[in-house]
Amino acid sequence: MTEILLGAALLVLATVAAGLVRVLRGPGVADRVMAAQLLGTGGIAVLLLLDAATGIAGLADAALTLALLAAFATVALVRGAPDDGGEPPA
Amino acid sequence: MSATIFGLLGAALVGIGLFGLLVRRDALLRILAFNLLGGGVFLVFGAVARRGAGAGLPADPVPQAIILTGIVVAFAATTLAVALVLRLAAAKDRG
Amino acid sequence: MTLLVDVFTVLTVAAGIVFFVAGTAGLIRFPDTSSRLHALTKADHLGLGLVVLGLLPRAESLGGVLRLVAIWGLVLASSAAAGPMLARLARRGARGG
Amino acid sequence: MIADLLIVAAIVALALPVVLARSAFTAVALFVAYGLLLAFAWVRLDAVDVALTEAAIGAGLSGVLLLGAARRLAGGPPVEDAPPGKAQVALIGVGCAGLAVALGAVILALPDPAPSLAEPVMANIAAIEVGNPVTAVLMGFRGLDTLLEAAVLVLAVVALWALAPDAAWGAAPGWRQPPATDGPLALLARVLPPIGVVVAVHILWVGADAPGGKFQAAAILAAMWLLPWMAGIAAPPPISRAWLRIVIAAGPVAFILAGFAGSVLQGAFLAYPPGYAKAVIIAVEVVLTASIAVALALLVLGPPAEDRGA
Repeated sequence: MTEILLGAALLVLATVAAGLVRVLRGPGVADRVMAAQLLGTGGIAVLLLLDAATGIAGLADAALTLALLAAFATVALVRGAPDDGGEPPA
Repeated sequence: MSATIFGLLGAALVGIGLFGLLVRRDALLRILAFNLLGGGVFLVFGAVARRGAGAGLPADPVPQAIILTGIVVAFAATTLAVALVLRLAAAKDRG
Repeated sequence: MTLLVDVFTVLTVAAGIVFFVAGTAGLIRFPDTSSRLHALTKADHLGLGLVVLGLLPRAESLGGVLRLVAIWGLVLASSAAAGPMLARLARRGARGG
Repeated sequence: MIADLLIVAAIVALALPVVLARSAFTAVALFVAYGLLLAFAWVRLDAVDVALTEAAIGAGLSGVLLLGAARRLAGGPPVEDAPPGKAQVALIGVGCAGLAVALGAVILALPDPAPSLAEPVMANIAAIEVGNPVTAVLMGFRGLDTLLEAAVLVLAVVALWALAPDAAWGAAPGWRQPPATDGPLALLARVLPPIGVVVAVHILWVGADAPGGKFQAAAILAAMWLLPWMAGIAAPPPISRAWLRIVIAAGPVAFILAGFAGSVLQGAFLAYPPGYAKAVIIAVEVVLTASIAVALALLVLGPPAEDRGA
């Protein structure tokens, strides 16, 4: 069972990593924020699966922290996004 | 094995961060690059901690505790740097 | 009993992974921001919900069960709030370069 | 092993564009994603305590700070420094790559078996009476470091406030956020903080025996305090408030008092009386958590500014 759960964690991690393509490609601000959100949700799933597989102390609490902070980061990204539609100076 | 892989990642991040710090002109991007550099140093330290596993622990807790304080201090330094950049920009605006 | 639990976990977690893969595929392949947002917000949270559901019977204590449910609830609440904000952002056509 | 390589590849794939990004916002968005991924690297390095801190500070608080700065700097005057020439960039690139390779070689050549303090920590952990070795190091064996670090946070707040223009001194810190009086953000900003406070208390409490502790709890508390401000539904308190300053200073002061109590009772600074070590540590940690949380939030908010509109 442990191996199955670890494999599942690896699979979710792989899909999250694939989702990063969208952070890198954009093109819009919303796409980048979305991909960051995927990183949060997928990351929580990875941590929970690892917790069930290995029982390392604190992983479930790390997932809980991530759930709170991913929401916080998303709000920050949306609130901080440049809203004039124009290219901010590099 | 994990320790070596992430230690090497730390080395790479130090290189990437230093490059950004020296090449970019935008102050905010320099602060970001500096944070990448710092993250690399922490990872190298974390690799050392992981290699020090023993006495029933998966890693040496002393470097880990120092990394914890390091992250908080690095954050404090970042806030100060950002505040300086913003103050400088405001001063330029006025003058 | 443990066999039953194991089978349940494997089935729900596998279903969850299907949704994660679907969400990521949508995020990468869909042509415009709105449909990508649609793919991500639905599929991912269903995926996480199924993973949480599959792990529930394995939780060691009532606290563990509560924590799992709380995590899913937090993610749902925050993405429910973030979704409309993201949609508005996408409609403004903001570009980050 | 595969997981490690996947994480490494993803982190490098994010770190490079952070350095090369054209716009500051893109760089910060990538940096937030990088911070989240770094938390996984820490889990793989068996440093769950660090992973918690990285997720809370590296991704959460840094994200808010840097995005706010990027937004306020957008449209400002362009950078005046001359851009480095192609040859110069190439030279710097070669130099940095050389440094990375040299550092990598050092890591491959680390001594085996590795020197470790894990044995002495576990041999003496009974005296500290806590189950989490990282907490034992932070509050016990290297307690002085943690005390100095708490003092650094106070000094950072003082330095930050020193940047306030004369006219703005004593006013509320940070810039004004456009208010979100209704809609999803306003709801989230009202619902999330109470839940977050419960989670923070939980993280602080389990920190004695499992990963968690004051830094992680304080970072969560700071984030929850900042959320209503980000939604524009609550203003931060003016920095002239006495209670604000008392809370910031209370943590280090409580730590120092506990240290001197050790000098008197046990004959050494920061020596904990046997049988009461855990009680003293938790009492100090509770006060420190409040101090660090307020200090972190104030550091994100920045100094009070004259121009409150931007």
